[in-house]
Amino acid sequence: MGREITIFQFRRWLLAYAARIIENESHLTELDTAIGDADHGVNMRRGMEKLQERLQEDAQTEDIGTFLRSVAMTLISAVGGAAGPLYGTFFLRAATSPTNGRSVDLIQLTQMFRYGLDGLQQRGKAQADDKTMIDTIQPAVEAMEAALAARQSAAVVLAAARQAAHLGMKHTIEIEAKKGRASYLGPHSIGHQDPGATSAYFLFETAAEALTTFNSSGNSSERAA
Amino acid sequence: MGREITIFQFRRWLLAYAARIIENESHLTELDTAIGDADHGVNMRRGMEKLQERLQEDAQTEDIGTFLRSVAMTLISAVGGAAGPLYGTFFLRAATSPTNGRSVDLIQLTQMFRYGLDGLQQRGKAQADDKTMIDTIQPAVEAMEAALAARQSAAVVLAAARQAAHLGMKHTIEIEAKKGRASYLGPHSIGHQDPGATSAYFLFETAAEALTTFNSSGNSSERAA
Amino acid sequence: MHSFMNTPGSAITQSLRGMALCHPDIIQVHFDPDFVERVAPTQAGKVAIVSGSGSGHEPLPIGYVGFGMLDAACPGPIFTSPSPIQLLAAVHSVDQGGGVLFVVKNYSGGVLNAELTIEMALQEGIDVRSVLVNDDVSIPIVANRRGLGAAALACKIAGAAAESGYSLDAVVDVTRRAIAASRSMGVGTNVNTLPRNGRGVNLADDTIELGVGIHGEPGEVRSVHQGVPEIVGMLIQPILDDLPYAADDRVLLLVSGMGGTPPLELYLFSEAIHELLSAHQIRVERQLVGNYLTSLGRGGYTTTLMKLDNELRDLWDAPVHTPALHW
Amino acid sequence: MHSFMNTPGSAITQSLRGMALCHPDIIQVHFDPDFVERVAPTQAGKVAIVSGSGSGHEPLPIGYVGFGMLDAACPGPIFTSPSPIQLLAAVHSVDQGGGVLFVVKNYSGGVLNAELTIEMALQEGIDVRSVLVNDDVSIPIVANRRGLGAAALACKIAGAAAESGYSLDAVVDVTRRAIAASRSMGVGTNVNTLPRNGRGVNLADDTIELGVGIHGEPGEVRSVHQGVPEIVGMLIQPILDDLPYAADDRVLLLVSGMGGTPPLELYLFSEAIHELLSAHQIRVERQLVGNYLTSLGRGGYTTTLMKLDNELRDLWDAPVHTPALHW
Ligand SMILES: Nc1ncnc2c1ncn2[C@@H]1O[C@H](COP(=O)(O)OP(=O)(O)O)[C@@H](O)[C@H]1O
Ligand SMILES: Nc1ncnc2c1ncn2[C@@H]1O[C@H](COP(=O)(O)OP(=O)(O)O)[C@@H](O)[C@H]1O
Ligand SMILES: [Mg+2]
Ligand SMILES: [Mg+2]
Ligand SMILES: [Mg+2]
Ligand SMILES: [Mg+2]
Repeated sequence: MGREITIFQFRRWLLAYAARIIENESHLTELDTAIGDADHGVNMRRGMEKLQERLQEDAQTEDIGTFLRSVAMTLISAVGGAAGPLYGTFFLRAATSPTNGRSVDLIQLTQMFRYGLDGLQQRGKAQADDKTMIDTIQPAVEAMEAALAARQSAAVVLAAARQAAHLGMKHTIEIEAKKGRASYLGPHSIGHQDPGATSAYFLFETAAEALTTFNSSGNSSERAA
Repeated sequence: MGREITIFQFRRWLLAYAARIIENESHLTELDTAIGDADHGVNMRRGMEKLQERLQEDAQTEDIGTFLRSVAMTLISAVGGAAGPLYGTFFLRAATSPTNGRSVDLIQLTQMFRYGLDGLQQRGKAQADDKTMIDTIQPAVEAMEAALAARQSAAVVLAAARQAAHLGMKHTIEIEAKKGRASYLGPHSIGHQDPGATSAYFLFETAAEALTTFNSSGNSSERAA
Repeated sequence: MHSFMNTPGSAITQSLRGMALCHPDIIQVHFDPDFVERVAPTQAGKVAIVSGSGSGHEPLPIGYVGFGMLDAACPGPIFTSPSPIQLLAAVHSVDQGGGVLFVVKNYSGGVLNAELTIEMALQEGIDVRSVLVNDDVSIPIVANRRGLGAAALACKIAGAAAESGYSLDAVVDVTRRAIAASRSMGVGTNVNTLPRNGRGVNLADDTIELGVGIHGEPGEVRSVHQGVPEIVGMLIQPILDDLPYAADDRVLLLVSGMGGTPPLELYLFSEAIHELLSAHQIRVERQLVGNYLTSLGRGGYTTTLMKLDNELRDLWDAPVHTPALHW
Repeated sequence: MHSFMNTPGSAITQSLRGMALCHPDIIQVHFDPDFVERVAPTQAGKVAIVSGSGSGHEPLPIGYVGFGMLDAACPGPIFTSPSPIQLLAAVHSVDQGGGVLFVVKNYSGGVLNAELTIEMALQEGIDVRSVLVNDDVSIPIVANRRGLGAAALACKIAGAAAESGYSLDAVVDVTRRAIAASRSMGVGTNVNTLPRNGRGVNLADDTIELGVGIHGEPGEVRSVHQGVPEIVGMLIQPILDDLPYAADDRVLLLVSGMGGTPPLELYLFSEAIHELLSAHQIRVERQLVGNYLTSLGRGGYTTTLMKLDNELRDLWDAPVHTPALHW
């Protein structure tokens, strides 16, 4: 099953995610300008700045469940809009999956993403092809499960997730929105990439980077570039 | 003293004036856009359309005093803004000057303009060089008086009035407004021609045309071009 | 367009402080998490009414806090629904043991945040319910219909019911009935501005947009040369078609500017609406014309009809004392 | 910008009809000549208060017709004062034998039309007086100072005085005192539109105009980067400098949007105004924040301070029931 993924890596992952989102704020807002209310980048940046503050704190002693719950509460309180409760629910539910306290193995990691996806789907009631973040997250989690079943390494599993997430995100360009603000545009929403599907892609992109590079330290001076 | 000027000519004059103003509506509004509230053309056209209606009526029997009073009331009720009461007062006061009932001689005509000017000045309390219609009307009336004193013909007297009115109107470009909305601009009002001075010029331009061409009929099919 | 709201965080905080300073007898503001609460004392056991909304729709929701209407309102960032943290803080502050009702406009963000909050509150044993406002007939899929003017009306009805001692169940029922009796449609004219990112969408002089939302969501572009009665027909007919209407039906008419449309124009349209309704023998029994649900400085307005019965009319007429409604 | 008010004649007529339909219990409208009259019965001998104004400043003047404020209002075309014919018809309709007071904003048109009307009325033996509202401190020549927010305040003070039985002389005196105690200043932000001729003046995103009027009159252009407190300082300081103010002076604060500025921004500025006044130890005893004197959809607002004494405060507090003010 390879090395376990520690809470330090989780922390690195979310720091990388926050940085990636902040870099892409205006891109996300542009996407939301075309088919929404022009705030997805603003919302996510607001949440990510709070997340960065949160991630400066006490990663030394927490277990993964507590850590993910606090990430969830940070997103819920700071992102706002639709994305806040959705990402928040993803992490809240991921936190309820089994861990080894301060680390997870690849099976547990995959299960964690599945728990998150199921929670997000219950919360938002969106299906695949509704043109939401589900179109990124669902194929990514399915790709993880398939790669895991094929007994691939963590690096391969997460690379598969990233690739499926990317395809899913791009697929949102072609489809009509059925959920969220973009649905008000009906067929006019076709031709535009969904902002939430895009911010969700970065979750898998940064996971593939941070969860597969191992290092044992987790002190707070360490920041993802 | 030459031929008397009849009520039919007064009627032709005011029809010509109404037509000239309507032709120049957008010009007058443009001037008022630069230094006022962009409505002088609109105001004057509204008044002139009512005046045209009024001038379709019973010119056959009225005396000049009654006629001018009714012109005044039409302008007062339909022009609005500052120009309505000012032009209205001009004609109200002109109506109180001596006439021969249905005609005036050149002395009476000149006096009529003087009465009108004095009334307008009492009403508006503007002086020469305040950048208002006074800057057109006052030199025009003074030119009439001078030409009359020099025993000129009606044609010469009215041509002198027109020329002085034109110079007065152009002079408003060079001066700073002290009355009316343009005064809010202070020195920034310099360089723009006053809209009211411009509409007042047309009064003398059309007077020089209509009050010196004699024809005896005054039926309502006859309209100034 | 320039806007001083460009820096949402601090500007909204200052704006909230300004509201409290200007209406100290009616509202008080709490920060971190942000919510606004009524000053008037409430009866123990009274159902508390709470509404959250993105900012930029003023007077909704804060202008509706006060006696006879909302017990608390939670303002989010511009056009972004407030967080469960804010909603839960408001619940803690206003619950009198009679339970709490959330009046929620049907947008993903509003709904999801309310649901999360309700789960949290239930875990603490507080009975929080929600009603969804979904009056916008311009959306073909009924489940996706947005909340427009009926949000203000629902807050008034719920507040009056709560004030006069209805139980939580009864408040929920009558508010749902009020919403079910309401239909709305928006029209956008000229400039639509989302000041946060400096973007302004300028429509040509001779076009309107039918079915716009209150967050800058575009509608269907039409030429304006069709004239006021035609535009009013395009707005009102879909409303009338969506609920069975019969001669002598009584309605509450709300014509709300989106912010950038002068009152003169709102009254111009109101006159044409009255004319059209009277041609259908529908009686305007109550009405409200003004800026009651805005979209920052956007040009345009929304029209809402709520079919009235005696109970709804009496709840509408019940005394109210808020910054925006007072009788 | 598109505007449905482009064809002033008929649009204003329809808009007036709309106002009357929407407030049938408060106002009634007469056409040809156009004026709006209050419905509430008046005491015989009560001084009647009348105000005329160009349209486009709503709610001024029609929104102020009703118990405790105006007996009649005469709307002119957009930004153009009404004619003596309208004013005289209003006088005939509302005079109860106690005389009539015109509240006149100091613009050539308004003043000249009022004077002409007063001459006509005096010839008929009706005692009509006028008070000039000239609160705009941005105009250096005092005689030319425009009427801004103090127009709404003067109508309230005059109306309350008349309602409580003051004689014509006494109404004139107290209204003059209210105006003399008032100073205003306007600031324009972003878009300024004169829809009649389709002209829109767009300021750059980062500029404001200090000392703008309510008819699109431009002000002095300044960069906006100076921030809210600085802008508020530039607005309030000239007001404070123009009347002697001492610590513990009490004021009525009016912050009126010009139409295109969202409430959020008005409250943002109000907060900074409160802060500045409290630094000067000036007490805001009463206040009004909202759209009370507009300039069609223009962005910006005017700030008015009226120094209060007990009489003025009590007249301000006296009951009023109009479309725009109600307490
Ligand atoms: N019901 C839903 N289920 C899943 N994702 C959703 C749902 N509704 C909206 N979203 C996602 O949320 C994104 C918009 O987020 P954001 O702009 O932050 O919130 P808002 O729509 O409230 O302005 C959409 O692009 C979409 O991916
Ligand atoms: N006090 C005054 N005396 C003489 N003319 C005046 C006075 N005030 C304004 N005017 C004239 O009126 C003109 C403006 O008329 P108009 O635009 O119709 O009215 P308003 O200024 O009310 O919009 C000015 O150009 C000026 O010539
Ligand atoms: Mg969005
Ligand atoms: Mg003008
Ligand atoms: Mg949003
Ligand atoms: Mg004018």
